[in-house]
Amino acid sequence: MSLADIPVIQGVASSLTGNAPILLREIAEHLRRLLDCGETAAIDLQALPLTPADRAWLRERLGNGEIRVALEAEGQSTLEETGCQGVWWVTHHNEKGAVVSEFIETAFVPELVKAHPDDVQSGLEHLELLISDLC
Amino acid sequence: MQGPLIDTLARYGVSRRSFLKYCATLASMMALPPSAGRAMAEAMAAAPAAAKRPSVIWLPFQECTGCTESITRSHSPSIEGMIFDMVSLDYQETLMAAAGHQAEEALHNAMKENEGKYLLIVDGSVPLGLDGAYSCIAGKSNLEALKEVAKGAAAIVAMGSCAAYGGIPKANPNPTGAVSVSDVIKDKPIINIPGCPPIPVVMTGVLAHFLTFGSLPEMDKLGRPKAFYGETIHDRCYRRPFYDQGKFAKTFDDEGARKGWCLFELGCKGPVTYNACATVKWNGGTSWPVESGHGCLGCSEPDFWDGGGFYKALSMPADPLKVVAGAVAVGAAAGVAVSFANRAKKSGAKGGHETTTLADLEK
Amino acid sequence: MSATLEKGVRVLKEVIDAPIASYFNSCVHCGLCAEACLFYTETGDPKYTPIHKLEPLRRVYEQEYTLLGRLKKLAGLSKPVTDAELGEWQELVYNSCTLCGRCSVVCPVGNDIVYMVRKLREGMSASGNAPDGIKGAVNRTVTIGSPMGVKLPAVKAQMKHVEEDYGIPIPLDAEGAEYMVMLSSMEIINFPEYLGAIAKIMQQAGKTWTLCSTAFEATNAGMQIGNSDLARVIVSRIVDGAEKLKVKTVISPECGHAYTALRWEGANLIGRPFTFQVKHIIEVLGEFQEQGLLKTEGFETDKLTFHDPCQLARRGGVIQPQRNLMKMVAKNFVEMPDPGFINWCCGGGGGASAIEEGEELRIEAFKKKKSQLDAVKPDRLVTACANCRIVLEEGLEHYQMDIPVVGLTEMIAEHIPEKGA
Amino acid sequence: MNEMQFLTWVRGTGLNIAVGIFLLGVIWRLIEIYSLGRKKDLSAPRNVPGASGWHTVFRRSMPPKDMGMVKKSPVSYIGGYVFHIGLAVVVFLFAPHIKFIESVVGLSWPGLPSQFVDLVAVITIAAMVVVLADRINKPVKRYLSTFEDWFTWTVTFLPVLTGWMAVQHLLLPYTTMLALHILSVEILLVVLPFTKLFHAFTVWGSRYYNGAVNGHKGVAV
Repeated sequence: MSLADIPVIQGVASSLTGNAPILLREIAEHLRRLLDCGETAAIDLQALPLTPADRAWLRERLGNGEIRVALEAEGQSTLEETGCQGVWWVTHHNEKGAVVSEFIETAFVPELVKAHPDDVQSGLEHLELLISDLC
Repeated sequence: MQGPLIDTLARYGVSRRSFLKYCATLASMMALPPSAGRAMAEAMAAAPAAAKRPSVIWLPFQECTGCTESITRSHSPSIEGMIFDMVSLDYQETLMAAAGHQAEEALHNAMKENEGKYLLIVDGSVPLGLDGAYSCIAGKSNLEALKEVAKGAAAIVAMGSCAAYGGIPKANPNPTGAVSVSDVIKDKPIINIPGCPPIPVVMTGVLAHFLTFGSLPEMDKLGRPKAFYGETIHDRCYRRPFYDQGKFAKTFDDEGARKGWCLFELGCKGPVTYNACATVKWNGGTSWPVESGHGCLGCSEPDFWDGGGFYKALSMPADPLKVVAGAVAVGAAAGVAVSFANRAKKSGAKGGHETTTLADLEK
Repeated sequence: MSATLEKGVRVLKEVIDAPIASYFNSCVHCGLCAEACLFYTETGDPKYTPIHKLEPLRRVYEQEYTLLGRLKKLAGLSKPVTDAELGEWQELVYNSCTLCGRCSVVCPVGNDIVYMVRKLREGMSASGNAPDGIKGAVNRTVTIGSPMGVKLPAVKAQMKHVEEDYGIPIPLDAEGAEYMVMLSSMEIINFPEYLGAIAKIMQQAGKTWTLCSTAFEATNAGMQIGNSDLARVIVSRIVDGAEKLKVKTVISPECGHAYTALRWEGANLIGRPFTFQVKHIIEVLGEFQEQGLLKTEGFETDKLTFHDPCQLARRGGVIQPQRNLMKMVAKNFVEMPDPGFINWCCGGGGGASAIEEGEELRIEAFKKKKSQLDAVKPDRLVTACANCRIVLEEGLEHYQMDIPVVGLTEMIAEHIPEKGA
Repeated sequence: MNEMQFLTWVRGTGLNIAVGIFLLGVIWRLIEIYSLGRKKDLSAPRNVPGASGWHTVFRRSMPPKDMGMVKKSPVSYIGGYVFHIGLAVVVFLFAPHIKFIESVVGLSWPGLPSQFVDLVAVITIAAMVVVLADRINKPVKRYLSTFEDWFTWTVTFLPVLTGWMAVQHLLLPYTTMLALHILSVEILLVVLPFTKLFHAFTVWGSRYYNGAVNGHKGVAV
């Protein structure tokens, strides 16, 4: 018997549980708070009992927005705006490409995207160095 | 968020965003709310960089080196590595270049130089049988070695189920008289990181905590860090919805198994096992036992080896019911004996019957 | 003068059987039987809860027939049944129980409570703890021949009266007759119309029948007191008479307990099946009606209702015939609340009416009947048991209710056309 | 003894002891009770359809017809039904219980979703509290009650409560609560044959006898 004879059905190991639709309400609540008092929030998807099918359902419902940020830092991270503006789908991968954590963030811009003043300072210093080199 | 750690990391070429990402992931792994990731990043970044790296002594007793394997596999050249690089591993038989007298010397130097400050990591159980003769290093029994090294330690980490509870060496009938570290040492803070093997990130998490705050993290009553052992596998399992719906795999190759249904009936010990496998996963987040189709063995719980069988559902008897035939026989014998006595009594009462006459109605 | 506690307990040991053991083990103390017992519902006193009335029997069972009970008894951990206790229980086992059997119908675990009360009475009587009133009735039945002390000459006198009034001969000791008719002494003394009614009915039906000089009294106080030995003495007279006269059927009169004693207990008392059939007069009338042997004319027009004697209906299985007969002669027949199988007792069955000191309780319990009658407001009350009739009349009088009580058989007979008319 | 050892003990040795005493007790008590026998009824039977022991075994599961008993004692009936049916659902239709039964006797059947069983457990607990309150309040029930009544209520209540609390993760860690749950069931098994709880077995015999005795007279009780 070869390996191929073992009847493993890929992807079937996940059917809808009904937990995803509930999340939509929670996201809506977070968005309301973002509008009312600017409070950002994040939902840790790995902390919830969701099957891959649930996640796919959620991803599909939320849809795709206009912005897709790719972050290269100890493996790739993607921060994708969903069809609902203000709702971001954040996926962190490790160097091997495996997903290490996954969040849904509600923010005007995710914190991670913004540059820290110290880093901007470093950037400025670097730029000034470049300029001084021109002279 | 700024501080010495960020600068250190920057020197190693690790960006601020990488560190934030790492902390967010660590928080997720530790089953903390997403906001805690940021808080942890702030705290760790602000922690003063140690002038001298804290010393760590690692003692192996009755063990299989699985725990060491597990930890070393977490060493991708990354932030975790950075955290490990922040300690000085002064004695670790498997990893150290030194051997023989040199190794012993390194151990004694480390103990002397860092007295009262070093962190002792132990993997493996301590045999008490035959005065500890079952396991000796450099002519010293594990018991002696543990007592000696523990004396000057700031804290002890019992790494793996053997060190934490006695583990497989202690399994029935426990031929070597194996005990856990906490059975021997009573006067030092001890943290247990059970598992067979334990999850690497738990070790880095505890180290990070020790480095950041100089103390051990909050523990449950089995001495385990609550962040990782606060909830059961079952409660965090992605197959939990199937349990709730009553959908169970009955064999390892049936329809239910292929559809990824709950493995409770195949003996999964998830409901009584406190560990983070379901969220942290193994091998760089690749998978974990339940995801690969096998029930949890409960390896992070005491005496998991004697828990009544890995493939028996938790609600099933741990031992086979041997008493049935005997009990039925004894019950039947008792019943028949009573019934004979009853019949004798009843026929006695009948035999003693005096026909009532009118006079017999009066007292 | 020889009744002792030991005798009582010995008799209880003799009568305890698997059903009783099963019943006591099944009781969960839910107390539903209380709701079915008119002595509880009318007084609200929990001591009248039927299952509680069996406490001495339960303890004897537990102490004698269960291993744990035996061990507890050996260790001195169980409370033995005492004579004083049985004395105290007299009120519960006799005065406040008419053996109506309603409790046995409601028990959710299926306990036949009245079955057990009947058995407990065996021990009560053998230990000398039966009420004096019933003892007197038993005494008169065994020595004189009837609980009210009626002797054969009184019956003969009655026969003569009836023969004169109706012009129908009353056969006595006629061998080979189809039916042997039994009487209750109440009918001989209080309701002589009964005998005349039987004569008219038998004549119309063209059936042969007879009275028996050695067995005219049907009631069995021995069964009411709960003593099988004495009940056997009484029932044997009837069996002997019926077998001597070679009758096919013995007709139990309008008396509930007489029917139970003869129809259901008789064969068991004498230890062999009867060679004849036993029927209640209502059953016989019902059969005649079905066979077209009973023809009536005219109707009662006032409002009538029917009181089901417990031993006839719930305890005897005769429920429909009396209704068919009522409808045959009554235009305005109205059922009481809780009729037939679930009727409420008059309060004086099972020997209770013979207990003088139980009268106050009986009157209290009669409130149940009163409320049923208040709901219907009948002009007259019909029944088919002479004992019920007496108790009903007493109760109605006490509560100053002007409702005459009549026997069904007599009422039917009144509607039988005069021969040749 | 740590909690895992406790759990393993109740699943192993403890269960063996409890099941042993239970089986021994049931067999012994059944023989003790039914071997007393009864006399044959010599009177001529009146045969009426529906009047027999077997009919009564089933018929008695419903309140008697037209007697208004449910109105007179609603708590006994409604509370009684709810808690008996609730117990049956929780005991026999909860998947882990089915697995236990299967492992012991080899029979298995489909279970119900755990959320539903959970709801039933809550209702059962409520019903049992209500029947207890009724036992305390109703003069007749209070009058009849002995230590055994309070004791058997407790040993019946504890398995439901601990089982539900284990599933809900209340008060104690799941492992400990599960062990306590199994222990409480074992106590129930041990005392069942020797208390009024034995009605679970004798109720059928009692109904049969009552039905047979009265059915002989043509009365369908």
